[in-house]
Amino acid sequence: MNTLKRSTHPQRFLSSGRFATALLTAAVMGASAPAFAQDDDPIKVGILHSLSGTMAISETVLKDTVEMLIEQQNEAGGLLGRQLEAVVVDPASNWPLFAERARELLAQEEVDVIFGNWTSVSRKAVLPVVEELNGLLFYPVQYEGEESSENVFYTGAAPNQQAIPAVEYLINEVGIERFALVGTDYVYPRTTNRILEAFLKDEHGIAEEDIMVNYTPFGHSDWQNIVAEIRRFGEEGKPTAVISTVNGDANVPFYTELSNQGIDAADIPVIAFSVGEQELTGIDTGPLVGHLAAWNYFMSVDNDDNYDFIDAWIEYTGDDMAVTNDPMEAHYIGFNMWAEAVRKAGTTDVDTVKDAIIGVTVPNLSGGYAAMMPNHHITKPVLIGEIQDNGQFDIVWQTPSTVAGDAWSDYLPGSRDLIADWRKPMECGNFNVVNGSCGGSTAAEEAEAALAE
Amino acid sequence: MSFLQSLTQRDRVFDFMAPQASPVDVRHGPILYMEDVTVSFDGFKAINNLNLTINDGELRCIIGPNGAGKTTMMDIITGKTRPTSGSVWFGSRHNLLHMNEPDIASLGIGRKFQKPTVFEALSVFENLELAMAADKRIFPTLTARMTGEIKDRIDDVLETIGLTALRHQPAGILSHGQKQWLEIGMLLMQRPRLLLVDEPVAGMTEQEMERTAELLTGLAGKQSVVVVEHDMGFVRSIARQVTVLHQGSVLAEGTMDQVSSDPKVIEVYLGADDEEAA
Amino acid sequence: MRRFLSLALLCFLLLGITLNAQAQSTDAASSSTNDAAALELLEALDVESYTAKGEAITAILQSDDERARDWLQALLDGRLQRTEDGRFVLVLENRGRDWPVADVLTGEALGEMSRRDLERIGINNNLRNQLRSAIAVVDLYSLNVERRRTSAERLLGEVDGELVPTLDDLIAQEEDEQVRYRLTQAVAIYRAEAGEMAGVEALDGSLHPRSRVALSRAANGDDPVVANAAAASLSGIEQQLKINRGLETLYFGLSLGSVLVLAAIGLAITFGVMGVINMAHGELMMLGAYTTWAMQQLLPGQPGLALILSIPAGFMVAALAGVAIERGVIQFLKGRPLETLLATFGISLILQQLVRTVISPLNRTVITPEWMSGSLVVNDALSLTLNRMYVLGFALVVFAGLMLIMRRTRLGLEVRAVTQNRAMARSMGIRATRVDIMTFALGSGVAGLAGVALSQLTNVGPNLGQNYIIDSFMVVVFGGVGNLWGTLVAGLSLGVINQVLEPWAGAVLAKIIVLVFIILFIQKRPRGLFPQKGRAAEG
Amino acid sequence: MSLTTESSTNFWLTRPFSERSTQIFLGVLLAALALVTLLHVAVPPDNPLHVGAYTVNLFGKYLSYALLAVAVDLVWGYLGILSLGHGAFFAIGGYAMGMYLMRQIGDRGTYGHPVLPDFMVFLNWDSLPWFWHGFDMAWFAFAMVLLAPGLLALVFGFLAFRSRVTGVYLSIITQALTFALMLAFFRNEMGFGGNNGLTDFREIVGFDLRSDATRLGLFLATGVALALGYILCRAIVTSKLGRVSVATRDAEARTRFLGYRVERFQLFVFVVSAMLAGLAGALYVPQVGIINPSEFSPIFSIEIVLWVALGGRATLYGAVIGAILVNYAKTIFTGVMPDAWLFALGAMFVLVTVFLPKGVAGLFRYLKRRKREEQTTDPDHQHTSKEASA
Repeated sequence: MNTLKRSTHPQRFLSSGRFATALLTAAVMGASAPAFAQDDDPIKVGILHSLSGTMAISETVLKDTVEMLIEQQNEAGGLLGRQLEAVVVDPASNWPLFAERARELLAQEEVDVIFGNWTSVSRKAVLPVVEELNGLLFYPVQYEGEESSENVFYTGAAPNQQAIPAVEYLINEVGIERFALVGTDYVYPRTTNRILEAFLKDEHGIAEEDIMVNYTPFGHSDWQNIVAEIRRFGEEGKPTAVISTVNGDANVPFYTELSNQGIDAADIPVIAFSVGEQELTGIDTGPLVGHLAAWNYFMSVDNDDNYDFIDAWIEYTGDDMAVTNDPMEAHYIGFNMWAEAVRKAGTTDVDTVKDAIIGVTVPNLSGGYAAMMPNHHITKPVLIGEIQDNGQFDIVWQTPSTVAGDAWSDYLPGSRDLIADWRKPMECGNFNVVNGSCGGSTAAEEAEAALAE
Repeated sequence: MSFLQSLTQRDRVFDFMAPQASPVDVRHGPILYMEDVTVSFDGFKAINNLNLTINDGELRCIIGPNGAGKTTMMDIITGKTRPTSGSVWFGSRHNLLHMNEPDIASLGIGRKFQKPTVFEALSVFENLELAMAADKRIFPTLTARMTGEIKDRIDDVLETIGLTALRHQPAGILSHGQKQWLEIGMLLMQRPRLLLVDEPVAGMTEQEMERTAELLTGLAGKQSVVVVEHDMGFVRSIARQVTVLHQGSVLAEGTMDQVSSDPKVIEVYLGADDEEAA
Repeated sequence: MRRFLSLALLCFLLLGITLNAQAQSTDAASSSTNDAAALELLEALDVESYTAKGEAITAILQSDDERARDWLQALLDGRLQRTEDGRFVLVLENRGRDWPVADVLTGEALGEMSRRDLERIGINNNLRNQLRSAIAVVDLYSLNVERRRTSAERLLGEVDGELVPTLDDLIAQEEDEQVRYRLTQAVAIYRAEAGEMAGVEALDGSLHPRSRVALSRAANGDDPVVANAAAASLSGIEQQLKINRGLETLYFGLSLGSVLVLAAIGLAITFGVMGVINMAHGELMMLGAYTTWAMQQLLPGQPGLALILSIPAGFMVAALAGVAIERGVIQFLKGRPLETLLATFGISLILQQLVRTVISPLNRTVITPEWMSGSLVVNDALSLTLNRMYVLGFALVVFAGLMLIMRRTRLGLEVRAVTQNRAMARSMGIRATRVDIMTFALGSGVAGLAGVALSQLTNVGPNLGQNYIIDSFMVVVFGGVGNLWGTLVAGLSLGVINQVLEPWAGAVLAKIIVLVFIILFIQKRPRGLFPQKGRAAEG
Repeated sequence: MSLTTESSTNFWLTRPFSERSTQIFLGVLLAALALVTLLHVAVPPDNPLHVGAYTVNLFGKYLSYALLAVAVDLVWGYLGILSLGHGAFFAIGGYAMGMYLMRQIGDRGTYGHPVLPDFMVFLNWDSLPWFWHGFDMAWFAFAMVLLAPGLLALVFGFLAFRSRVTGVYLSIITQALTFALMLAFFRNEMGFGGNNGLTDFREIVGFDLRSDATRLGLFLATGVALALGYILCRAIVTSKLGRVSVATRDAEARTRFLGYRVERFQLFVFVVSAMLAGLAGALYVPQVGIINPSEFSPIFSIEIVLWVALGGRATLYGAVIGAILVNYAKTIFTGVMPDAWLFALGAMFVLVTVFLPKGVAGLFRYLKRRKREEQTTDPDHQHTSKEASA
């Protein structure tokens, strides 16, 4: 385990030491890892999660998860007869630093795959680098969709794997007629709420005045007014629910205010897309019992694979109270998929693995299977859980089968006609089915240029 | 750049902001005229119905016990403090109450502070250079070059204040007396019409005091000088006209002899301060 | 939902009198004989379908087993579980991997069981509502007034025609004023919705949202007389609501303001008195909050006592940290205020990372004691949240305490002397160094107190301090450095301004507007609301 | 050969070239640029001396930070204004550049819209907001890189200096400024892409941003901008205006009584500094590939001040040293021991302010003076702004 804890290879220390001697001899930094990678060299797995700064709170456990998975894989004999080695860097919750670190991982360390990122903005920052240097990135967090890159595999939920089923549940099973969409002001809530608004109006005929939308800044701590507004919104005689895309730190004061203003899960249930077991460890869950969350995995899933995973995690962290959550499962799936694809391809070569991984199916932790789709999203079950007083979720509903992730939402005018398929011959992340061309990719332009000549 | 220049120089964009550059008009009498000036801080009247007239070319000494309002009076003249009521005129054309410090300074009122204030990080030479009467707007200042003429003038003043040898030293290392001299030198460079000198000889030796007295009396006639001083010996040595301030208003005015025999003055001031004066 | 309630109540009424009587005869002699029947009732709960579970709940309700309420409560709390061998158990504590359990039927403790071996009888929000109603129905006949009140309140808007006569009977029997009022209202809501004049009249002036819904339905009814009366009542109610909403916004503002005051007042001391720009102030608050958490860990099960004890403890911890900062760093930076800013900023980074490394990067759970949760109901449209009311009160007490220290104690006198003229104070025999230490400790300690209060409102985590530091500086600068009254007025008024703006500008814009307002205000009054005047201030 | 005021008879902009410190600085900078270029282009990639594209990129980023630090040192070191909001000017310059780069994407965005950037399509905007017009033209965008931060500094400075907001108050309201802007830019309604900011840039004035040659070009451009910015700042501080600034810093009232309109000098220097910060931001953005509101965060602005403090205030070259040193340390630390990075940074803040108040540059000068004192018996003194040019 110690060998894995940090990237411990002499190259880094050597080069940094020499650099420090003088700015001008900095050229040494260019001394990159040897190009003559031999078969007994370890396979390098890059981990790009913030270990300091505001995102450390969520991302540190993901780093540990990947390290644990690597350790397990090595105990099982490694991959292709080679050992795996973790290369950990800290992008410190700083988005430009994410791009810089990704470049370091790919150009300097020459890692074979990267597991990383949490926020959308960090993924957006890393995306051009990963595409330019042809890397592999596994992104484990639920996100707003509207993206499909050749080099990125999205193992978290797209909006149709979380938000839409959750709303279906509220309408069909709970009988909700009025919706307050409350979110932090950034891209994920904005997009999700736009999709939900369109979905509610088009598919369920919910009237404009029965939808309330509200955005707050990051880390918002004074919820008095907004909660009062929600309370009044819910007093109009129709069953009302709150759909919360409130992010991270703002949740505790939000829920505290809800319970203090006497809003009970039975009166106005709140369904959250960003609150998982990890977040609940920081909240006094007593007053929250019955509020909901929609995820693709809960720690409380009653399944032996899951119990094994939890036990391994508890053992790895040495903390009896350690919890698991959805993005961890996503890494679990992503890691196994990658390992399977490497095994199938017989090499870690990026292009080969990229082709081989489409269609790979591995077990998930909730008793089913996850398959990698041609649009680089995976199939997932959608679970709805109710918060219990022990910080766990009680699963009250789940989709009868798994749902395939949709990169381009059917409920947004701009993306309705787009699909992604990275198999030959299409090989396009934003194919426009109406005009039959690959939307904004440079491929179309190059083809045009070629024709003109 | 010229666009920016015009933006940063408000006086060129807005006519009404142009400084009143007209010369001081002293044809109709005094150079400084203060009438019924009152300043109060939270009800405490630091200056109370003060009336004061300084004639062109006059050397006037102002004395008074601590808290008499001497420094506040200077603050008013130089635009640092705004009086609660009253009027202050420079010549018969310039109402000082409508102007700010740099405007007043460029009109020709120079001030030496009670506590010597020089630019400690700059050299003695540079201190004098900055004080020199010149175009003090931004771009002329930015593009200013050193000419032989300027250098000669600074050299002259350095000679006068006896700091030629220390010209390249930072002003911060000067002794207290040297700083006093440097500040007087800066006043000379400014070529003001009216000099306000607050305690010029504090911390000086006997000889230095003599030279200062010489310098100040030499200035009178060409320029008007107002000296605030505690040192009675020094005042006696230079004074022609003395004004005694007490509790923010004029207690007595006249020659040193007249004033020092005034029973009111003796009562509030001289009697108590005799020892110190000697 | 409503149908279920009526149904349940009707069923229940058939047994009601017996149960009521049974509840009065406290000894439960017949219970053990019914175990077989009880097991059957519980067995019916362990099915897939939530509809079937609903029926099972009704069945339990209809049984005359006096343990029914406990079962339903356990089911509601998710503590009714089943072991692998089919036994029904009550989970006593459900944290960790192994949970202590007791037998549901006998109440006998069964030791600890692994969570792998237990299966929960799941419920969803529908069932949760059903259970609450069921418990409410039982409770309507309870001897406990509190329970009767809660259950009567649940009936608002849930009454239907068949229930009315029964409720009228109950109203006649009821002794408690509040319960009677609620029941009357519940009946009136039903009548108003049915278009009866009596109902509309009874609801006149009622601020309860359900009454408003009923009245607006009546106002759209067929009978013009009733509709007009309802409309008139409604407009009166709307007026009332507006006033209440204004009061509510004021309360929100004062509450936010009190948080700002608490966060800023320690800073006002260190900044105003010593001229130290303490960027680590937020982290000192964080220490206070973590002290509360640690206290609650030390005294499990006594969150209230822990909270009270953490007031002195939080003060001490932060004050000691303050002394360390003063001795370790700030004393070397006398007279260089802007550099204290940089150095203390460094300290704040270190403290944050220290907490992350030593404790955890994750937020910690601080429990709100019973007496601080919920709200104080003024009327049906206005209730004031208790935790914030305590914080508001706490802020005022802290402020008053500080004023006392500054005005009435030797320390305060010395502090004021040092503020006004350091050299003079020193020459008069005041040990300025000691005063510095005490002042900094005091300011830091108050930050710790603010942290204790904040632990009841927001996250206790490594970022706690950062979220408040800028706001605190704004408050101090806006109020005027070195003036405690200024800080109080500035904090409260900024809080109110923010909350007044928020409903129409949105949370983000409101905050931006407040910041721009402060920037412009400082242009007008460069030394804040209450500047220090005179010569000393200009130095 | 030190430059004295008396010999400053030549044209103000060329004056710095006769200073020893500027000569050394420019020499080192140009040599470094040439060396990196040579090692990148001429040395084959498998040679250990080869400088990779990653490193060139990294150096480019450091250099833009260095320019930013020079801008901060100009106002803090020479004017005595501790701005805790210079990150705002940096970010605005960056956004101006980012908007240009966004418009350059054209219809190559994911939605293929010819005019609207992806995030606007995403949020269902149907037309370009007015302030986005013109940014498709390079000259306009590059002018805005300087003008937008300059204008903000002008308005803000005009208000602040006119009413003589000084010291701590000024620092706090600059902080309020950048904090308010951060919140504003986070809002998606503002039309700057909210939290995600601007990304996915393709090309700059016709050059592919994903090619190594462009990266080298940007690195060199940043180096040249740093050199020019440095010369401009040196020219300002060695002019009489620079001495008025120092006079203002040390005795504002006295300067007023000499007839200088202090607030205008402050405003002038502040605006120049803001424009330099904007330029730094504009060079930073294409190299890191993203601009997002976190550049407005008050923490970042405080960090810039630390770079200057560490390098040595009121020297300009110290700011450059500080910026490169701290950021290099950050690169190393966050890679080798991520948990310790904040400890190291925090300790740096404390140790530098307590033990090295004059920074690394102060250390240089101390050592130099020690050496000289061994030969002569010059009196020791504290205030050595003249020696900055020594």
